[in-house]
Amino acid sequence: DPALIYDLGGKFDKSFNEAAYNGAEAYAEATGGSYRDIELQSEAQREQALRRFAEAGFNPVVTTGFSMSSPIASVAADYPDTKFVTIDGFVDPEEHPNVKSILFSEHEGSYLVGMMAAMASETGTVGFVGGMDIPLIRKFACGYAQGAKAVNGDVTVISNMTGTTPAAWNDPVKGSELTKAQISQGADVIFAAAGGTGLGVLQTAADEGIYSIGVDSNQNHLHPGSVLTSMLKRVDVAVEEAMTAGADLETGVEVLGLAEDGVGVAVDENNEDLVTEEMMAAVEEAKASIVAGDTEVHDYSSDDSCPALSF
Amino acid sequence: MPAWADAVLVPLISILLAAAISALVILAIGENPVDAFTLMVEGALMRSSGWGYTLYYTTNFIFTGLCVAVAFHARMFNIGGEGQAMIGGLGVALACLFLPMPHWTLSLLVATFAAAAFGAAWAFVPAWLQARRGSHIVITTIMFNFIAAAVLNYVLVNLLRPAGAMDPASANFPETTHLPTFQDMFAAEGSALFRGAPANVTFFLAVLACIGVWVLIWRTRLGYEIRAFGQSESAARYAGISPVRTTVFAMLISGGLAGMMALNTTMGEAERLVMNATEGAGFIGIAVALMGRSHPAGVFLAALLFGFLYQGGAELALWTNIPRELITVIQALVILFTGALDNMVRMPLEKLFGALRRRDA
Amino acid sequence: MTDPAPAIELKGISKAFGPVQANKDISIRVMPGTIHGIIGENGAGKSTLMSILYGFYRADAGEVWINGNKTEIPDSQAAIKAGIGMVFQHFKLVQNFTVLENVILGAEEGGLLKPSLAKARGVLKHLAEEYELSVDPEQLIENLSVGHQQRVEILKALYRQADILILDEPTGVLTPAEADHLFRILDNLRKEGKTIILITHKLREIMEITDTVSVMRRGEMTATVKTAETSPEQLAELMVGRKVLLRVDKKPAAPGETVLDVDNLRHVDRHGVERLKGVSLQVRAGEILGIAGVAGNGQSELLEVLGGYAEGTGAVRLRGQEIALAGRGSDGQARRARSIAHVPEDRQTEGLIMSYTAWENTVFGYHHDPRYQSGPLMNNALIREEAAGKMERFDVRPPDPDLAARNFSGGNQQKIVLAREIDRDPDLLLVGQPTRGVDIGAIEFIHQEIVRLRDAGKAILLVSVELDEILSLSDRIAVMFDGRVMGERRPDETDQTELGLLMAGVTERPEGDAMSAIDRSLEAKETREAERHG
Amino acid sequence: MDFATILQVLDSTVRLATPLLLACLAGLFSERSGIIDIGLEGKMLAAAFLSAAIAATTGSVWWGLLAGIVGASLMSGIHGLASITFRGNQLISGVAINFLASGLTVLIAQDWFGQGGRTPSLMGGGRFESITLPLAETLRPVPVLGPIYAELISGHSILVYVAFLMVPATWWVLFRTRFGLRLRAVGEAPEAVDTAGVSVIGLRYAAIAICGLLCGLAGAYLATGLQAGFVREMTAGRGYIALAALIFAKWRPWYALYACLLFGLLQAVALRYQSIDLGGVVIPVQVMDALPYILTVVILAGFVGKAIPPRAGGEPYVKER
Ligand SMILES: Nc1ncnc2c1ncn2[C@@H]1O[C@H](COP(=O)(O)OP(=O)(O)OP(=O)(O)O)[C@@H](O)[C@H]1O
Ligand SMILES: Nc1ncnc2c1ncn2[C@@H]1O[C@H](COP(=O)(O)OP(=O)(O)OP(=O)(O)O)[C@@H](O)[C@H]1O
Ligand SMILES: [Mg+2]
Ligand SMILES: [Mg+2]
Repeated sequence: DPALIYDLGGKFDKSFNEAAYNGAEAYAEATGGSYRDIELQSEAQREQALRRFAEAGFNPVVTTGFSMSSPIASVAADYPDTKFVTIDGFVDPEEHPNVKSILFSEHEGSYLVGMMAAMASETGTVGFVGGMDIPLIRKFACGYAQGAKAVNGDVTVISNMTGTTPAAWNDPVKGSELTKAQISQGADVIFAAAGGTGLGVLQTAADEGIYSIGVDSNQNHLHPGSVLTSMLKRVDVAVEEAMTAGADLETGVEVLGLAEDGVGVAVDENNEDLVTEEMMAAVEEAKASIVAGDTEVHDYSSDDSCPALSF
Repeated sequence: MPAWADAVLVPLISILLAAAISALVILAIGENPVDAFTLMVEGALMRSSGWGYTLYYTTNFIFTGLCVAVAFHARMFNIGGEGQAMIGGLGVALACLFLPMPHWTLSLLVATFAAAAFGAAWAFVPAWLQARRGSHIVITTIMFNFIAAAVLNYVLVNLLRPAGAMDPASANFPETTHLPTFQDMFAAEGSALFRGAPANVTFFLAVLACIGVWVLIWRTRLGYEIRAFGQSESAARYAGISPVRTTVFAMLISGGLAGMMALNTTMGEAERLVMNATEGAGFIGIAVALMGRSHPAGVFLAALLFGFLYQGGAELALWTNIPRELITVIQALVILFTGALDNMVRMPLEKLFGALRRRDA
Repeated sequence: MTDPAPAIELKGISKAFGPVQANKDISIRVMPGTIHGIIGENGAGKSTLMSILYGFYRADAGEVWINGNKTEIPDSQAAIKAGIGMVFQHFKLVQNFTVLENVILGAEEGGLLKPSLAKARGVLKHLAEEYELSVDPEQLIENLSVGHQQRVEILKALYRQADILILDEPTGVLTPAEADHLFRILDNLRKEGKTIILITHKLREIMEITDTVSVMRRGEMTATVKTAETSPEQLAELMVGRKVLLRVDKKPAAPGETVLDVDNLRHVDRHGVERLKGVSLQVRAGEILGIAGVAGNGQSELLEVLGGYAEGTGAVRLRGQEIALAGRGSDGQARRARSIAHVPEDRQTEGLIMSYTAWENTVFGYHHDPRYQSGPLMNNALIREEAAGKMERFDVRPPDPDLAARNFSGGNQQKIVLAREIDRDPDLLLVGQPTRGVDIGAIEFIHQEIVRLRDAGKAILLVSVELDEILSLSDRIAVMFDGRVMGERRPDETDQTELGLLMAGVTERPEGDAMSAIDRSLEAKETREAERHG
Repeated sequence: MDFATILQVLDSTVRLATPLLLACLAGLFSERSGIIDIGLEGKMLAAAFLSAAIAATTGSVWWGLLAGIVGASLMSGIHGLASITFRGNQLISGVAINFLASGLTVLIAQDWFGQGGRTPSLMGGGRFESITLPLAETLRPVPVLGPIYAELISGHSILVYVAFLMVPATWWVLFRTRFGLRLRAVGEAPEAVDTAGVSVIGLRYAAIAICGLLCGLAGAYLATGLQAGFVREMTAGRGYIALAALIFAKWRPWYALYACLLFGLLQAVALRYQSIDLGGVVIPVQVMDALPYILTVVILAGFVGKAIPPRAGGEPYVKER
C-alpha cells in the first residue's frame, strides 16, 4: 500500500495538503485500494514517519512540502526497495535513485492568474497576500506580478506577507485586515497564497465586493461570484498517479508546469460569469506561448530574484 | 500524609484521572481507548527507537523546563524560552557553519557556548529592562518571542539560505559537527538498537544541566541569592543582595538554558537550522517547570512524561486515524490534573491518611 | 438577683493545624462590660482561639455561647451578626484602599458605593468625636502609620456595632502615647457596657486595664485570675513556667573609644521626601545608645542607611574610617565586612527568608564569607553544624536547624536573627525593635544578650518604640523627631514625660499642660506629611 | 499619509483592538480578583469555535454568541475549579486551558463538520453584520468630522460597540459599586474580605464568570464578527497580547482601552506599510512585522514604568496551612 505524509500545515489546510488528501482519496476510490497517512506534528517526526512507513512495507511513501526533501535524502539509502516521493522538494536523483521529486511550476500558473487579475482590475492595482516570507511564496508572487504586468505595464502590484510565526498560516483575521489595507490602496483583485489566512482574504474580498483568487485547490466554490479563479496546483493528480503506480513508480525529477497541466487556472460554474471571453482567450494564448517556450516566466527560485516585484 | 504518598500517590492518581478523561474523549470520537494507549506505550516505551524519540523530546523539554524553573526561583516568569531557543539555534548554526571544528566534541563545545550565549543575550534585554526600568518581564519576553521569530525568518530567508533552495533553512552543517546519536553510541554494527532515532549526546548534556542547575540553586552563593531574592526582595536588599545583578544573572542562565535546547534540535537532529526548530517547546517548558515544581528532578520527570506523550502521540498519528489534536488534548489533561488539580486528589488522600492515623493512635 | 449571662463563653474548644495542636479543650467565660486579658508565650494559641471565636477558623470541637445563647459561628459573617468585632494581630486591611473603603467593605448599604460612603463618612465623624478615634477617612491605608491603621481596624468593628471587641496584640506596634490613647478608648467602651478581650505580651498593660486575665501555655488555658488579685511576677511565672526577671540587670557602662561617628546624615526616600535631615551622633565602644522616637520620624531610615540598604549623604565613620553611603561598596555586605551587624526592625520581611531553613538563615547576609565556601560551592555541612551551635546558645526552640523559618514562633525567629548577628562578635551592632511581638521569656533573654555584647566592649545602636525598653537598656538616649535628633539624655536623668515631649518635637518644658503641647506638635507634623503625600 | 489613509488605518485599528480589548477586560476582572489568567487565549478560542459552530448549525449568530459565551465560561469554570476550589497553581491551569482549547476545538470541529477542524462558512444571519449608525451617510459630506463619523465610528459590528462600552462599564462596576469594591479587595487582601464576612470563593467565581463572558464575546467577535467561521488556532496569540496589554494598562479599564488601541494601531500600521522604501534601502517585511513588538518594548521601557499587580494575584487563598 502507499502512504502519505502531510506537511506541518495538516491534512485539511483547504489548499496544498488537502489537495494531496483528495488525490489519495481519489486513488482509493478508483482502485479500491487503501493507504495510510499521517499529519506531522514536529520536525523530528519527518524522518520517523518515513522510516516507520518504509519499515512497515508501505510503498511508495508520498510526502508533501519542500521540507521533506532533506529527511528523504538522509533516509532513502537505508530503504532501497522503497520508493519515496517528495512533492515540492528536490532530491538529487543521481544520489538517490529510489526518490521521485515532483516540482510544480507555480510561477507559470501564477502568471496566468496574474494576467486575469490585471484584466479584471478596474483600478489598475492588484494585490497579493502571502502567508510567510519564504521562497516558495515569493515564487507565487513573482509569477503573479509578471502576469499582471504582461497585460498592463502600468499595473501596480501590492504584495504583503502575513507574519513570521507559524500562526501566519492560520490567521484569517490578519488576512482580512491585509485585504482591507490593500483595498484601501486601490487593489480590486487579490491573490491569496496563505493557507488558512487566505480564507480571511477570500471572505473579506467577497464582503467588500472585490475579486479574489484562490490557490492550490479549486477554491472558486467558497464565494461564488467573488473568487475570480483559483491557481490550481494539481497535487491531487500527482499524488493519485504516484499511488496508482505503486511500487513500479518511475523515479527521477518531474516538473509539472502548464505543459503537463500540473498548474493552471480553475474555471467552473462558480466563476464562469466572472471570466470574460477576452480573458480566456488571453490566458489560452499565454499558456500556449509558455508551453511553446516563446514566453518565459521567470522562476524566483532559480536565482532568488524577481524582475517584476521587489521583496 | 506521609511524604511518599505526596510524592508518588498523588501524581500517579492524577495521571490516571487524566488518562480516564482522555479515554472518554477517545471514545467520544469513535476510537478505542485501550488500543490507543497500548499503541502509545508500545511505540514510546517498548522499543529502543521509541525510547530514542521519547528521550529526544525529553531533552528539549528538560532544557526549556530548566529555563523556566531557574527564572521562577528568582520569581520571574520567563515566557520567552521559545524566542531564546530560536536565537540559541541561530548561535548553533553560526558556530557549526562558520567555526567548523575537526571533531564533534570540539564542535559541541563551541556550539554549546554559542547556543548559551545567544540565548542568554536574548534574555538579557528583558532582564535588564525588568531590573532597571521595572518593565514587566512577562510582556517583554512575549514581545521578544515575536521579535525572535522575525529575526530568524529574515536571517533564514535572506542570509543563511543556500542560493536557490526552497526551504527557508540554513545549509547542512559540515560532517564534523554531527553529533553521535544513541545509535552511534550504543548499537553494535548492524543492530537495530535506537535505529534512526534522533536522541543524541545532548541528552546527557541535558542531564548534566539538571545536575548543574541543582548545584547552582542549592549549593552556590548565586543560587542562594537567587532564591532569597525570589522569596523576598526586601530581605534580599537587607542582606546586600543586588536586585539588578540577581535578576540579570538568573535570566542570563535561564536564557542560556533555553538556547541550549537548540543543540538538540539543530545540531543533533536536523543538522541544519530550520525555521520551525523550537515547535513550541518553550511553552511546554512552562508546564514542565510548573509540574516539576521548579526542581531539576521534577523537571526531568515531567520532561520525560511529555517526551512520552509526544512520541506516543506520533505513534497514534502513524497507525490510527486519530487526529493529532487528540494528543494536544491529552497533554492538556495531564497538565491540568497533575499540575493544577492535584489538590483534588491530595485533599481526600489527606483525609484518608488522617483517619488511618487516628485509628492507629 | 442572678448573675447576668456571660457575654462570651467558650466550652471545650480544640483546634489542630495538621500535627500542631493549637488549642486543647479550652473553656473561658467573659462577663459583659469587662475587659478580659489573655497572655501567653509566642505560639501558645491565643490568636487561634480568638480567630475561632471570630469565625475565621473553624474549631475541631467545642461550643461558643454568646450572651447565654449557643451560637454557631461558621464564618466571620456569623460572628459579625453575633456582635463580635476583631482587630487581628496582623491587620486585615486593604492597603491601597482608603480608610472609608476599608470601613464599609462587607458592610455596604445597597449595591452602589456612594450612599455607603456618605453614610460611613458621617458615622466615622461621629465615632471620631465620641472615642477620639480620628483618622482622615480619605487617606490610603498604606500612607498611614500602624497606629492609625489600628484605629481603622477598631473603627471597622465599631461601625459594625460590635458589642464584643477582640484585640490581638494591639499595642505591639504602638508607641506608649498611642497605647495610652488606646486604653482610654477601651475604658470608654467598657463604660458603655461593651465586652473586650485583649491579648498582649505586656504585663503592665494587663495590670493597668483588665478586670480578669487568662494565661495560655502550649495550647492550653492554664489559669484565669482576677487582675486585682495577681501580680506581674505571678503572671510571668504562670506564662513561662519559671521565674522571670522583669527588669534588665546591668552594670554601669564603661565606654571606650568612639566606634560610630555619624555626621550630618541625610536621606531622601523614593518619593522624594527627606526623611533624615542632618543627623549627627556618636556611639562608643561598650555603650548602648538608644534612639527613642515615634514611628516614622526617621529611625528606620537611620538604620537602613547605616545598614547599607538605603543610600544617604553626609559622613559616617567607623573607628575614624569613612564608610561609603552610596554606590559601590555601600551595600549590606560591605557593612558586614566592616564588622557592622544589623538586627532589622522587621524580622519577617527583612531579617529572614521565611521559606529558608533555620541553618540557611544563620548565614543570610554573611553568605559571602570565605569561611562558608568550599571551592565554588557553599559549605553547607559547616553552616549547618555552626547553626546548630548558635541555636543552642541562643535557646531557639525547637533547636532544629532544618525547620523552615516560618515554622518558628515570632520570638524564636527573632532569636535566630540575633544569633546570626551577635554571634559574629561585631564591633557595632545596629538593632531595630528587638522585642516587637516577643513574649516576656524571650524578651528577658534578648535583653541579656544585648547587654552581654555591650559588656564585651562593643558599640550598640538601639532603635525601639518601647520607651520602657529604651530606658532600661540604654546608657544614653537620643530622641528623634522629624528626621532630626532633638536631644540627648541619660536614662537616670530623665523620665517618660520629658522623652515624650522630645519625641513630639517639644524641646522645652511647656508652661501648663504637657499633653496638649504634644498634640499640637504632632498634629502639625501630620498635616505636613499629609500635604506631602498629596 | 493623507486623511483617508489615516481613517483607514484607524478603522483597522478599531477592528484589531476589539478582540484584544474584550479579552483584556476579561483578564482584568479575573486578575483584579486575584486569579491570574494566562488562559485568555484558550477561552477565546473555545468561544470562537462554539460560536461559529452553533451559528453555522442554527443559522443564528445570536445563538452562536450565546454558545461562545457558554464555551468560554466552561473553560473559566475549569480554571475556577482548579485555582479557587482546589487551590491549584493558576499558571498551570491557564497553560492547560490553552492546550485544551487548542486541541478540543479542532477535534470536535473535525468530528462534527468533517471539514478538517473548520466550521462551515457562515452566511447571512450567521454573522454579525456591520451597523450603519444613524445619519452616517447624511453627515458624510461634513468636512473632517463627517468621514470620521461615517467611516471610523459607524460601520462596525455590534460587538465593537459593546466592547468599547465595556470600558466605562467596567470602570463603573469596579469603582462605583459594592461588587467592584469587594472584587478589588479580594484581589488585594482576601483575608480582609473574609474577615469582613464576605465569601472570597463566591467573589472569585463571580469574577471568573465575568471573565468567561467577556472572553466569549471576544471569541465570538473573531469568528462571527470579523470572520465568517472558525479556523484552527484562529486566535493566533491574541490572548497573550491581551495579557501584555493588561499588564501594560496596570490592571485599569481606561488604560486597557489605550493599551489595546495602541497594540491595534501598531499592528494596523505594520500591516498597511509592510515594506518601506527609505531612499533606496528597503526595510524588510520582517522588520515591519516585528515593529509592533519592538515599539511595545520601547514604550514599556521608556514611559510606563513599574506595574504593580494586584497583591494577592496568583496565590490561592489558604487560611490553614
Ligand atoms: N494558619 C495556620 N496554619 C498552621 N498552623 C498555624 C496557623 N496559625 C497558627 N498556627 C500554629 O498554631 C500555634 C498557635 O499559634 P497562634 O498564632 O495562635 O499563637 P499566639 O499565641 O497567637 O502566638 P503569638 O504570641 O506569637 O501571636 C502555633 O504553633 C502556630 O505555628
Ligand atoms: N500620607 C500620609 N499621611 C500622613 N502620614 C503619613 C503619610 N505617609 C506616611 N506618613 C507617616 O510616615 C510614616 C510611615 O512611614 P514608614 O513606615 O516608612 O515609617 P518609618 O520611618 O519606617 O518608622 P518606623 O519604622 O519607626 O515605623 C508613618 O509614621 C506615617 O505617620
Ligand atoms: Mg498571635
Ligand atoms: Mg518602618
